[in-house]
Amino acid sequence: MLEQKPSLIHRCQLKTNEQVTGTWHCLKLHAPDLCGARPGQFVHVRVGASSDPLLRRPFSIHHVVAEKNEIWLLVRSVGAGTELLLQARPGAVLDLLGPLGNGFPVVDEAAPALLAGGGIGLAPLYYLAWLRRQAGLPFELLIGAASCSDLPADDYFAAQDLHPLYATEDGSHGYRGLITGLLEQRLREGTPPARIHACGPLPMLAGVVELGRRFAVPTHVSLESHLACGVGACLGCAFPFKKGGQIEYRRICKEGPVFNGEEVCFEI
Amino acid sequence: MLEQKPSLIHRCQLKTNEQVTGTWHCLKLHAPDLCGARPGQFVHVRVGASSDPLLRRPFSIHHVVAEKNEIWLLVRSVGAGTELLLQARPGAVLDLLGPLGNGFPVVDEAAPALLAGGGIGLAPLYYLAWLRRQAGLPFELLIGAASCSDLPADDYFAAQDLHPLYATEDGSHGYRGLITGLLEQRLREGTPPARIHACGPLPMLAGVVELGRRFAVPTHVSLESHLACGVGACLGCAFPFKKGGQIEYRRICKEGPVFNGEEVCFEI
Amino acid sequence: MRSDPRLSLNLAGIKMANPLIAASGCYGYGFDYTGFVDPAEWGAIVVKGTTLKPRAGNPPPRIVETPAGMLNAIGLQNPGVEYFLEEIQPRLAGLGCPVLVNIAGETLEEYCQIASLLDGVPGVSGLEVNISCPNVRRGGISFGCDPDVVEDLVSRVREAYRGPLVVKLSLEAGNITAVARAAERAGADALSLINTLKGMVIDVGRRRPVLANITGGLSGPALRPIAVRAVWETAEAVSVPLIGMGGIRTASDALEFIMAGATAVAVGTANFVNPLSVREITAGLLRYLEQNGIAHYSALIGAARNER
Amino acid sequence: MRSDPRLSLNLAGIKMANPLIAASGCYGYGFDYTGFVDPAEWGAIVVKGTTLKPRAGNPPPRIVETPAGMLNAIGLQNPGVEYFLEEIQPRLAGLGCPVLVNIAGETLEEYCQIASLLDGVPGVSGLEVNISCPNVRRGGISFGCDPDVVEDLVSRVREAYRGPLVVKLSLEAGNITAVARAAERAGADALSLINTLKGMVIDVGRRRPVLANITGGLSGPALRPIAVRAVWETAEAVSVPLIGMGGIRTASDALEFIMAGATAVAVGTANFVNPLSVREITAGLLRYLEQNGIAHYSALIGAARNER
Ligand SMILES: Cc1cc2nc3c(=O)[nH]c(=O)nc-3n(C[C@H](O)[C@H](O)[C@H](O)COP(=O)(O)OP(=O)(O)OC[C@H]3O[C@@H](n4cnc5c(N)ncnc54)[C@H](O)[C@@H]3O)c2cc1C
Ligand SMILES: Cc1cc2nc3c(=O)[nH]c(=O)nc-3n(C[C@H](O)[C@H](O)[C@H](O)COP(=O)(O)OP(=O)(O)OC[C@H]3O[C@@H](n4cnc5c(N)ncnc54)[C@H](O)[C@@H]3O)c2cc1C
Ligand SMILES: Cc1cc2nc3c(=O)[nH]c(=O)nc-3n(C[C@H](O)[C@H](O)[C@H](O)COP(=O)(O)O)c2cc1C
Ligand SMILES: Cc1cc2nc3c(=O)[nH]c(=O)nc-3n(C[C@H](O)[C@H](O)[C@H](O)COP(=O)(O)O)c2cc1C
Ligand code: FES
Ligand code: FES
Repeated sequence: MLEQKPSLIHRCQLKTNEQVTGTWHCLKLHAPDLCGARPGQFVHVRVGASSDPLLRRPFSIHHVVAEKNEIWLLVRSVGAGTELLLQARPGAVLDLLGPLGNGFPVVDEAAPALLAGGGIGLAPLYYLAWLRRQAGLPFELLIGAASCSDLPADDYFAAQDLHPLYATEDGSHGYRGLITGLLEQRLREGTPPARIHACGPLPMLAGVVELGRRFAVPTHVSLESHLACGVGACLGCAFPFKKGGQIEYRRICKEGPVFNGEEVCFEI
Repeated sequence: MLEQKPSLIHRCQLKTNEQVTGTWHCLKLHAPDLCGARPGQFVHVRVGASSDPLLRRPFSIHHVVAEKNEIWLLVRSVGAGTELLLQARPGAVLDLLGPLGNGFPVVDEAAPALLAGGGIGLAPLYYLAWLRRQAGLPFELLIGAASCSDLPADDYFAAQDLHPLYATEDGSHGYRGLITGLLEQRLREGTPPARIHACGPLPMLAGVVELGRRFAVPTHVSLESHLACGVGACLGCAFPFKKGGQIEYRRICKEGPVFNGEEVCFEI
Repeated sequence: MRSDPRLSLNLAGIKMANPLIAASGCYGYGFDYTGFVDPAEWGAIVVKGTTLKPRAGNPPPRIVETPAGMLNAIGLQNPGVEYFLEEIQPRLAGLGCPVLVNIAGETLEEYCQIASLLDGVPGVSGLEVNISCPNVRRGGISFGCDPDVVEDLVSRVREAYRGPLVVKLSLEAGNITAVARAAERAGADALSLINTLKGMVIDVGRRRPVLANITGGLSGPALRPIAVRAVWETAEAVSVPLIGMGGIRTASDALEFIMAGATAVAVGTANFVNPLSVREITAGLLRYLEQNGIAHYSALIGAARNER
Repeated sequence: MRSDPRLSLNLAGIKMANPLIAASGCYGYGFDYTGFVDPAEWGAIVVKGTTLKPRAGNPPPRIVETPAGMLNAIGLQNPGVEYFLEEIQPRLAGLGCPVLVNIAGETLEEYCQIASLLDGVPGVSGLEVNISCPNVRRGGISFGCDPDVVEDLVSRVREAYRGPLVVKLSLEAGNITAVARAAERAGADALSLINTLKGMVIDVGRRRPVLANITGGLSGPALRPIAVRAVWETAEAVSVPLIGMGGIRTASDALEFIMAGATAVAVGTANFVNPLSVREITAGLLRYLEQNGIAHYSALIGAARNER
C-alpha cells in the first residue's frame, strides 16, 4: 500500500461571491486545508452536478487569508462553466481539488521581482505580490487590460497594500498600450529585476519571454489550457517545450502551470 | 400562412417556492397568459439551461388564482429534473409551454363528481375541486398516500375550502388502505356520483376504472409518461387504447392527458 | 427575417428561404408547433417517416432521457402513404414552406412503391429516403449498411421518383463514406446525416431495459460531435450537398455543421426543448454574418476545411 | 470495503477485489490519484496505451468538452515499452491491485513484439490489446474493423503472450459482434468495450477544428447508452467475460453495464470529474446488493437479459 497523503479533495463552503468588475467575481471560501497553497498553484473546481458541463474548471489561488481559513478565487465569466460557478451563493458547498500544480518556483528571493499580469492573469500574481509585501521583499506588480473598466478598482489592490502599475490599451489608466510595452519601458528604465513572473494570454507571455531574453532576466510564465483531470493522469493538457533541440510535451497541470519561460515553445 | 394563434411559450416569474410536505413544493408563478388553463391541462417546463437534463418536465396546473395572475404547480422531487426545478428561487424566470393537453372534459356538470388523487396525482384535482366549490357544484375529493406525512397538511386544502377524504396505507389519516379501497367504500355507501375523475399511479387508475365499470360510473383518468415534445409532434408519449377490438396508440400529451377510463388499455 | 436573402438557397432544386430544416419525426406534419412559430420560418420541413401500410408503432415506453440526449423507439408509427395522400397532403400547402416526405420501407419494393405514389404529388417538394431507421427490425438497418444494397435501392427509387431525392444515412454502418458514395452514384440529389445511433438504458431497479423495444435511437446534443465528424468526412467523399443534423440547438451548433461542409442543417430534438429554435438559430446565423461581414451564408459551407 | 467478498471476482485468471477497473489512458500508471484514493481500492488498473517506441503524442489542443462528454486526441503519448519495463514496472507492485498494460501497435509485428516483451513480466497481470484507438492514423482503426484482421492479430498476440489477454473493441467498425467473435476465436480471454467514438468540434469563431488533430475520441456520459447497447449485443454473441465501459459515473451506471452482461466495468472520464468515483461506486454496488438481498454481485451479470 502506498503512503497515505493528506487528501486533495475538499468540500468548501462559499462565504462570499462578489462582483469585482464587469464579469469578474471574487469567491471567498472557507478552506482551511488549502491555506498552505503556494502562489501559482490552482484548484480544480466542480461547477455543477450535471453532466453538462462535465469537466471541472481550474482557477488559480488568488489569495489566502490563513487567519480566516480563507482562500480567494478570482473568476472571470467566459462560458457555461464559469457562469454556473458564479451563480453559487454564500453557503453553497463547492467541491475542489487542490492545491494542484507547481506554483511559482521562487517566491521569497530577496532580489527584486517584476510580476506581470495580463487580464485575469493577475489572479495568481496578487497572492505572490502580497506574500512579498508581507516579507518586505521588493517587487513591482504590472497589470494590463484593454481598458481600466476591465480591471478591479484601485482599492481592490490598495486594501492589501498593493499598488500596481497599469497598462491599458485605451490609455484609460496608466501606460497606454500593451502590458509588454510597459514591461519593456520598465526594464529599460528601472532597476534590473532578478526575475519576471507572468501570467496572461499566450501572446503576452511570448512577449514577456522575449523581453526577458533581451534584457537577460529569467522569466516564469503560468500557462493555461483546457484541463480534464488536472492531476497529470490524462495527458490532455500537454504543451510543447524545447528540450535539446527537440520538442517534448509537458503537462500544464502537473509540471506546470508555471514554467521556465525560456523552455516554452510558443510557436505552435 | 397559417392563422396566428396566441403563443404557447411563456416566460414566467417565480413568486414563491415553498415546501408543502416532504419532497413536495408549491411553485407560484406570475403567469397571466396561463390563467385560462382548464383543470387537467399541464405546462411543460424547462428545468435548466444545460443539456443535462435535456428535456422539459410536465406539471399539471395545480391551481389558478386569476385575480393575482397566478398559477400554481405542485412539484414532487423525484429525480434530477425536479430537483433542479425546485432549486429555483423567487424572482427566477421559468420557461413554460402551455396550457397543453385536453384537461378534464366535464368540469361544470351539476351532477355529483368524485375526484380521486393518488399521491402527487392530487395536483390537477385540487383545481378541479376548487372550481366546483366556486360554482357550488357537488363533489367529493378523495386523496390517497402511503402515510399522512406524505401529504400536505389539512390546512393546505382548508385554505381553499376543500375538505378531502383521506386514505392512507398505514391508517395515519382517514381510511386505512389504498385509495381504491376508500373509493369502493364510497361507491358502495354514498350517493352515486355522475362520474369519477382520477389522477395517480397506473395501478390505481386501473383500479378506479375497474370500480367505475362495476358501479356503472364513467371514469376520466389522467395518465402520465415521459414526454419529449409535449405538443404531439414526436409520438414519444403514445399509450395503448382499445378501439373496436384493436389496439391504437394515442398521445398522452395531445389527445390526453385525460382519457375516458374505459378505453385505456392498462394491460401493457 | 425568414426571407432574408443572405440565407436563401436552392437545395437540389428545392428553393429554401434559409438552410434550416425541421428533422423528420420531430415535427409531426408541421402543424403541431403552430402555437409557437409560423412553419414558414423553416427553410423546409421533413415530415414523419412514412411507410406503405399504416404502422401502429412500438409499445410504451418509447422514449428515455440520457445524458445530453434521448433515445426514441417510436417504431415508425404513421398512418401510411395512402392516408398521407388523402388527409395530410392537401393541407401541406398551408405550411408556407417546402415539405419533404421521409419514407421507409421493409423491402426494396416497398420503397419503390411509396416513391412512385409520391411522384409528382403537389405540395411534396422532395423525398428523404430513410435507409437507416434503427427501430424497424426487418429491413431498415440492413439496407443502410451495405453500399451495394444502397446503390441498388437508391437507383430504383430514383427511377420511381423524379423530384429531388435526398438519402438519409446513419453511422451504424461503420463505412458512412462508402455508403454516401453509393447513394451519390445511384442518383441521390443530396444526403442527410446523421440518423440516430442505437443505444439503450437499463432500469436497474427493475433489471430490464427501459424501452419496450429494448433499444432506441440516440438524438440530441450528445450526438453532435459524432455527427459533425460524419459530415466532415462525408463532405470529402461526395460532391452532392449535405444536410447535417444531430444535436443542433444553437446558431453556433448549426455553423459547426455548415463549416464542416453541410449546405443545410436539420433540427430535431432541440424543438422539444425550445420550440423557438428555428427563429433563434436563424437570427443567430444572421448575426454571425453581420459580425463577420459575410454577404451570404454559403460562403461558410466547408469553411473549416478550406483553411487547411 | 475494497475487499468485500460480495464483489470479488476472477476475471480471465486475474483475481480482483471488485469489478471496478480504471480505464486505460484515464489513470496514468496508477500514481496520479494517490492524493485522493488508495489505488488498491480498484479491482484493477489498466495503464496508458503503450507502444513499442516512445510517442510524443499530438500537439495541443488535445481535449475539448462536448455535451455530457469530451473529445481527446492524446495521440498515444507514452514513453514506450522499454521505458515502461525499466522505470514503471518496478513500481507497479506498490499499487496493491492487479495492473493490465494496454498495448497498441502500428503493425501486427509491433503488437507481437510488445506482447512478447511483456510476457511473464512480474507486476503485469494481463494485457489489454487496443485494436481500436481512433487517434493513431496509421494502423489502429483499420485493425479493429475487419474481423479477419482481428482474428489474425489476436492469434499472433496470443502466441506471444501467455497471460490473461483482453481485447479492446470499438464501435466504429459497425459490426462489433463479428469483431468480438473473431477475437474470441483467436483466444482472447476477455473483451473490453467500448473505446471512444470519433468526433469533432469546430471553433466557429476561428472557423477550424478545435483539436489540432481535427478529430478526437468521445468519452463520458454522452456515450453511455451506446456503450450499454454494445455490451448487450456482444454478450449475446460471445461467451468470454466482458469489461463494459463508456460514461460510467455512478453505481447505477455500473449496474446498467453489469445487467447488460458485463462481468467487470471500467471507469475513465468520471475520474476527472470525481476522483472518488471508485470508492463511491463500490459503496453504491454494496448498497444495491444489501437492499436487494443479493449475496454476490455476479448474480446481476446479464440480469436484464435473463428476465426476457
Ligand atoms: C492553471 C489555470 C489557472 C486558471 N486560473 C484562472 C483564474 O484564476 N481565474 C479565471 O477566471 N480563469 C482561470 N483560468 C481559466 C479558466 O479555467 C477558464 O476560463 C474556464 O475553465 C472556462 O470555463 P467556461 O466553462 O466558463 O468556458 P468554456 O465554455 O469552457 O470556454 C469559453 C471560452 O474560453 C476559452 N477557454 C476556456 N478555458 C480556457 C482555458 N483554460 N484557457 C484558455 N482558454 C480557455 C474557450 O476556448 C472558449 O473560447 C485558469 C486556467 C488554468 C489552466
Ligand atoms: C401530464 C403530466 C402531468 C404531470 N403533473 C405533475 C405534477 O403536477 N406534479 C408532479 O410532481 N409531477 C407531475 N408529473 C410527473 C413529472 O412530470 C415527473 O415526475 C418529472 O418529469 C420527473 O422528472 P425528474 O427529472 O425529476 O425525474 P427523472 O429523473 O426523469 O425520473 C425519476 C423517476 O421518476 C420516474 N418518472 C419520471 N417522469 C415520469 C412520468 N412522467 N411518469 C411516470 N414516472 C416518471 C422515472 O421513471 C424515474 O424512476 C406529470 C406528468 C405528466 C405527464
Ligand atoms: C422522436 C424522434 C423520431 C424520429 N423519427 C424519424 C423518422 O421517422 N425518420 C427519420 O429519418 N428520422 C427520424 N428521427 C431522426 C431525426 O430526424 C434526426 O436525424 C435525429 O434525431 C438527429 O437530430 P437531432 O439530434 O437534432 O434530433 C427521429 C428522431 C426523434 C428524436
Ligand atoms: C484522455 C483519454 C485517454 C485515453 N487513452 C486510451 C488509451 O491509451 N488506450 C485505450 O485503449 N483507451 C484509451 N481511452 C479510452 C478509455 O479507456 C475508455 O475506453 C473510454 O474513455 C470510455 O470510457 P469513459 O467514458 O468512462 O471515459 C482514453 C480515454 C480518455 C478520455
Ligand atoms: S489535465 Fe490531465 S494531465 Fe493535465
Ligand atoms: S410528448 Fe411528443 S407527442 Fe407527446
